[in-house]
Amino acid sequence: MQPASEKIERDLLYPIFHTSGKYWIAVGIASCLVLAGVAAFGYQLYAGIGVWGINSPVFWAFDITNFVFWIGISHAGTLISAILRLCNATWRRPVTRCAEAITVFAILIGGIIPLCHIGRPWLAFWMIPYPNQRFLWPNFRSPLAWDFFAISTYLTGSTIFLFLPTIPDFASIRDASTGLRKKIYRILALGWQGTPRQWQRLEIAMHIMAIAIVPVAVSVHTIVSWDFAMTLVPMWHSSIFGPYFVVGAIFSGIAALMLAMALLRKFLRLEEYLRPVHFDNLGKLLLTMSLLWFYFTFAERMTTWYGNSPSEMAVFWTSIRQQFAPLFWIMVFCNFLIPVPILAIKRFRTITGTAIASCTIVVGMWLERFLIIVPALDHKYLPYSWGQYRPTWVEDTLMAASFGAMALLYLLFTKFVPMISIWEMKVGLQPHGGIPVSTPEGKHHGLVLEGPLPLDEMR
Amino acid sequence: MERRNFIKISALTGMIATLDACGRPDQKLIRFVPEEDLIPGIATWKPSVCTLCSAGCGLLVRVMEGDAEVVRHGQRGVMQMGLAKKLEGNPKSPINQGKLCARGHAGLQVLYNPDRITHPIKRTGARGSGEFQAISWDDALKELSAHLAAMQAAKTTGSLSFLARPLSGQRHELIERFLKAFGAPPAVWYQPFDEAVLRQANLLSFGHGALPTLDLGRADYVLSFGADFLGTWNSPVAQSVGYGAMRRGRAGRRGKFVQVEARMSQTGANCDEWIACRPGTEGLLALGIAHVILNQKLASQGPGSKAGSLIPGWSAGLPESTPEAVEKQTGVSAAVITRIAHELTKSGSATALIGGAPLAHTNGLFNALAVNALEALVDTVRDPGPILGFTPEPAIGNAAKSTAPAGFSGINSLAQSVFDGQPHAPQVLFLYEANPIFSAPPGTRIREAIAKIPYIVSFGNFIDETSAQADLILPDHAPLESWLDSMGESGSLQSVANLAPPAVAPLHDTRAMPDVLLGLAKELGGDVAKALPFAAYDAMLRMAYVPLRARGGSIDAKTDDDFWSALQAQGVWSSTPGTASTAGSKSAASTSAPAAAKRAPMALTAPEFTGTADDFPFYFLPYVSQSFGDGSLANLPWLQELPDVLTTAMWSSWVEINPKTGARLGIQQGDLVEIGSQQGNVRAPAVLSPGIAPDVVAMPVGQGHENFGRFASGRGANPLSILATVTEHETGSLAWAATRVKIARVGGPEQARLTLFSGGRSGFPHEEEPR
Amino acid sequence: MSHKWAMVVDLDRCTGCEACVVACHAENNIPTAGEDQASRGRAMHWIRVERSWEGDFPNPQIRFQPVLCQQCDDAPCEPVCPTYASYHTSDGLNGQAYNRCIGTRFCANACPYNVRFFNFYNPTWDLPLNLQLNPDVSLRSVGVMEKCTFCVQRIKSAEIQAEAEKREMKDGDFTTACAQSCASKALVFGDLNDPNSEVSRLERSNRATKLLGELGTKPNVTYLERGTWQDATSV
Amino acid sequence: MTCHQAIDTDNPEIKKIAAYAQRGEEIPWVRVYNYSPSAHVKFNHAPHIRAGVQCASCHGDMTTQTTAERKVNLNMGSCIQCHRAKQVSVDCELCHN
Repeated sequence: MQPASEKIERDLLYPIFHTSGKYWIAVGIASCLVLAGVAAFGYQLYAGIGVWGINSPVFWAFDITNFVFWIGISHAGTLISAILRLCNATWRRPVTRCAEAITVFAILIGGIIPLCHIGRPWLAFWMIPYPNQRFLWPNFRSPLAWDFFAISTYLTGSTIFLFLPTIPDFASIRDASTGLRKKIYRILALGWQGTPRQWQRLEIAMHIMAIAIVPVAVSVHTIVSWDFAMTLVPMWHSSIFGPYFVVGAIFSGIAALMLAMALLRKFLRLEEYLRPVHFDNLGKLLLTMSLLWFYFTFAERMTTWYGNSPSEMAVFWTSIRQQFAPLFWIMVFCNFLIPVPILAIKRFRTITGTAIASCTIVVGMWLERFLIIVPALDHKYLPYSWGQYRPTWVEDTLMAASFGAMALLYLLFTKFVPMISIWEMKVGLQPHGGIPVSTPEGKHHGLVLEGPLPLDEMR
Repeated sequence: MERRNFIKISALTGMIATLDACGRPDQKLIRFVPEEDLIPGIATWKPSVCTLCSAGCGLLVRVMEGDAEVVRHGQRGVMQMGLAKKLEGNPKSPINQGKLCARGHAGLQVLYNPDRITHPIKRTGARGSGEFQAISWDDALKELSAHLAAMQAAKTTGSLSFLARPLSGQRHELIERFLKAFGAPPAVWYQPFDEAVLRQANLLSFGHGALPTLDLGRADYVLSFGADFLGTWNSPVAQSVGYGAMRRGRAGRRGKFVQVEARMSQTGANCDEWIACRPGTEGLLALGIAHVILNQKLASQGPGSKAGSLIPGWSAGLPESTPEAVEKQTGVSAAVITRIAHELTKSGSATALIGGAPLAHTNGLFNALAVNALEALVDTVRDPGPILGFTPEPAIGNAAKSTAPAGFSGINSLAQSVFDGQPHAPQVLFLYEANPIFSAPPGTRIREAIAKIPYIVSFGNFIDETSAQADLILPDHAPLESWLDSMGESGSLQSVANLAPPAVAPLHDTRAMPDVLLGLAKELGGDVAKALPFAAYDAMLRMAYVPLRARGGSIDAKTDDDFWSALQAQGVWSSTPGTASTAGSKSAASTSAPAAAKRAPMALTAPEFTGTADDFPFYFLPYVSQSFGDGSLANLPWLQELPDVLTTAMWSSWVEINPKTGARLGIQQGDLVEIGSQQGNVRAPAVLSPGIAPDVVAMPVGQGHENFGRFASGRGANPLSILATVTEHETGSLAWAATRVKIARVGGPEQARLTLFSGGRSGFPHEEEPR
Repeated sequence: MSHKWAMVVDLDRCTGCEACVVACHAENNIPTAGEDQASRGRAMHWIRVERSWEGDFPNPQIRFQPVLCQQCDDAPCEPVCPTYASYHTSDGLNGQAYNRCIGTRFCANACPYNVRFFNFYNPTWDLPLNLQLNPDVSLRSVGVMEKCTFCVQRIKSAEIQAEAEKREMKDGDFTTACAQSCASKALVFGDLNDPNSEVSRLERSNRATKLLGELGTKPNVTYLERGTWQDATSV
Repeated sequence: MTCHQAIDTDNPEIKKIAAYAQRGEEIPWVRVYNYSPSAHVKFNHAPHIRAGVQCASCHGDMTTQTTAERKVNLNMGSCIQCHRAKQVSVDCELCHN
């Protein structure tokens, strides 16, 4: 086998076979957060959801904010990697896997939050349409029911989408490992032999998934936005919400992805694979999204302000002038004023630069969701019944736990799957990203390799 | 948590016993055989009488089967019994006509209150320490009758005092008879906001020593001087019924309502025109209006009314009370005074009435007489009678409140006699639902006085500030568990007698106060037994009420027995309509009391206040709470959580301040404010309200209990505790609006406890309607 | 003949006495939140008397407006419920099936009138206050949404009564707890399908308006605007 | 007590009942057909009897039982089935309010 492909295999399989102390510390912290969240939820179940800060009329707050936030984050991977795959952007190769992983975990977390937020979680299964002698069905007119189906579809889709390209790598690990681990990976590899037919089918399957997943992804966040837009609540009832949410989702998604990449690069020693060029390209993408986000936000606020409907203006002013003004302007800074210069000026569009921009954007986008939900609810129509919202420690803990869960899942993932697709990297070695052929030497990985590692091609 | 959950569950199924038993065997309770035959799930409606205020509304109690823990012959057990589930107004009552106010509805929580005294208790710790121990009824009564016997032996029967809240009907009669026969002075009927001044004024002006009955349904113009007649004053339900009719009851006619007061009350909030008048000068304002009417000959009739003859210079057309002069005194512009005078006389049937704060000044009687004179002048539609009339009293018992001594002077003399230690200084005090320690100003030193009385017996069914001083507490039944009767003093132009048997069986080991007294009478024998020869209270009631049959009225019965059972079934008797006596009418003049006959006109008097305007720049206006009345209802959770309709405050007390004043003193909504008078300080959160004059601060009465059950204790502040002991000059009743105060901010909202329904914690919504 | 239950609120008669509020608590077993919960904005009043100030001293104006569930024909709360807990009943009310409610609180957000209340905890009553509870009305447990039902328990028992008497249920057979207690007759309840009923008569008044009518929720609660001394329109 | 004075008087259970009667206490009946509180369900016998529903169809045939047992499982399903069969309303608020 050629040195280049060996190096790739060695580098990318390294984290799976070697574990550092830092890793365990990280896992420890993350698990503590998750356990704290579990405890908080248990307390909530025992005492009643009154331990949250929600009240009348602010019935949704941190819970749904986090839900929308994580579903948004989930738009990093699948969408991006699918689009990049479809337009065959070769630089995508080292990026796709960690992106797709983010997607799956973010949906998992985003999907669990609604179950914790309802008043009687033990009855959540009533969302599922199942025949029963009481002739009761879910209400298919409810955006929440749409959510349920959209998100479960999206979860299934992106899981498959993550799994398919991992099969050949599972095979590599299977061959590189022994004992129990070998057994496990044998199952995961689904008997991958790297025969041309398998390659062909894999290619086709991935193509289909890539095409299918894009509309699903778009629809999911549109439907999430409809949880709000379909009601009469001032500043919610807006036709712009669909695209606004999708853009916001991709925006926060890419930010999250770049953050993850920066960390992986540092801690998994992937400097050679996740190279400045990737951050540069993604940075440009992020810049576009930031501008788009600003455009949508401006359009939304502008139309509200110009329309000057009293009930909407009450919400409008409370969010930009009265008690929510600080949060609002922090959001504008985080999502636009800080990232745009960093990303627009080539000199700043470094790995560190983009990482900083990503951080502020993740914060800013969380605030955006909060500012969409809470001000509208506590200034809803009749002023007599306006309210106020303060989160309690339970909500804070659950939120922290959601981040802990993300970290934990991601950390564990790096232990079991190469964060960069080995075989795709190898394909990248091909002058023209050639069709895999089976040869005596590299049969499993089905690649014919010549010459040194042509990394320039990835620039 | 277990327990609470279980309470919830039992509430759901009403099967305490069975569940309880399965839950924890140690609590297994025996089940008594049901005393009455009830069908589960079927409601029966039983009449009763609302005793929470003096209006005397008739009730219908919705009684349904359920299981309750009760005490029967000393044993605790579970019984399937009739339980009161809901109160409604009794449609047969000509007073409330099937309607009921917020306080009335909450009467249910008097019955089921968790803080009720469930059995007789005897003091063990020091006075007021609140340490009591259970004692059997037999021992308790033995102890009590021993005391009374001892007094008889020592010929000191005169040193027995009875302190009760004003009662009407046979409870009143029974107590007075008992005291008379025993040789004790008459009872002291005490209530912080008694109507002695108005009764006296009406006696002088109209010859009726009672509260007026307002036929508002016919009014085209109502000019009210401070009367909160839709909220707490007189007979609010009856008046609200009339108010609705006045507004929209007559096609094409909508009466105008003008309210004169310094702080916008719930009633004032409904008016068409609100006139802020300097506190205490309402009478002068009335005379200003009368001046215009008299001099411009606007009135259909001349100034020859009896009410007018009490006002100096009336016949001369009140030369001193020119609108300009009155403007200076009252702060109401001359133009408004003139306009009101014209409107009053131009618009069909008009009435002027007075109540509340204007009477609670040193010149209260003058204010009342002045407004009465105006009323007699403008309320001229004689067919079928003026708007302001009087209820002919039922011809039984002595239900006439006017004969009872003005409560406040009673309290004063009681305190005095204790400190003077005269021979007849009270040795034994009977307490019944009066709470002067909470509601009398500190200047009366009633707290110290009561503490000095050697032996105190309370019949109330709650521990409050005053009954906490008792040595022995013999809890009465809750009203719904008792025989009830009352005379409607006002609210209907027919005589009304309410009478009802117990609506439900007693829950606890309590005894009706009347039966306890009758028992004591029998025990003591002699004159006392002769004066009260009744086996039980209902026998006394029957003897008192059956004679009504002769007067016909709403119940037509062949025999006394029929009448008696019909009365019990209906809960109310009323005379045939049309026998009303009316203000200014001849009948009134003829029945006028001698007191009124020869009385010199009283001089125009300006109000006096304690505290100089420099040190104490604000008029202090405590007002009767829409929820708690004089504070006796503060232990009912429904009323605690009822948002005050003007401020939306719940579970709180507060002080109302004009926003301008607030701005001047740096006081913001919700800040903790200290209100100081010469008598002391109270602290309360500020509520900025545009409905109050800049030189007035107002505070609702009712909160600030030290010791009144779990829902009221240690909550808010009591404005009565800083009142000066200044009285209305003529009648000697408490002038509770004659105190001046100063205010200062002492803390932010975080130190204050103000819970508002509107806007959660955010406070008063200043934002205008988004529509 | 089907019924269309409706209420007319005459703002010219309403005095803000709040008898309706306590009557509703007593009739419908509404939990008492207590000071702490109330201060967190969790007090439950199925009917409330809103007041709004206008102007300043010496001419302040107050407007009282009782607000309860408007029982909309096109209710925003109904379509959004994923489990049909909030649904349109056969006789046109906005039903709330407590059993079916999983507590998403979406209906409460969708309601423009903020008249839906959520059980943040299990309700409790200090013994023996539990004896006051109306056995005809079920208690709501933690995590369940509740709201004014137009006293559906009274509707049902009136129906059963009428059926027992072999006759049609008619306007005036029953009324809601709030309307029954209203001394000034500001609250009038009845059947709009009966052209001679009081509500039908009042609904035709030229003072009739709907709360947030512009939202097109088609409320079954009608408000009659306050008048002034001069304009004393009929009705 | 009418029946139990005569029938099977030395049965310990029936002795208990007799004892209650003597002590003048009510027999602490245990409901056999009852709903869990969380069912929030209101059942009114009258309309069902008027509709001619047989007691046995819900309570089982008591003539063949010595001790009352819950023979028929009364869950919402069974209510709905019957209501549909008899074409009466199945509106939630008919039973749940």
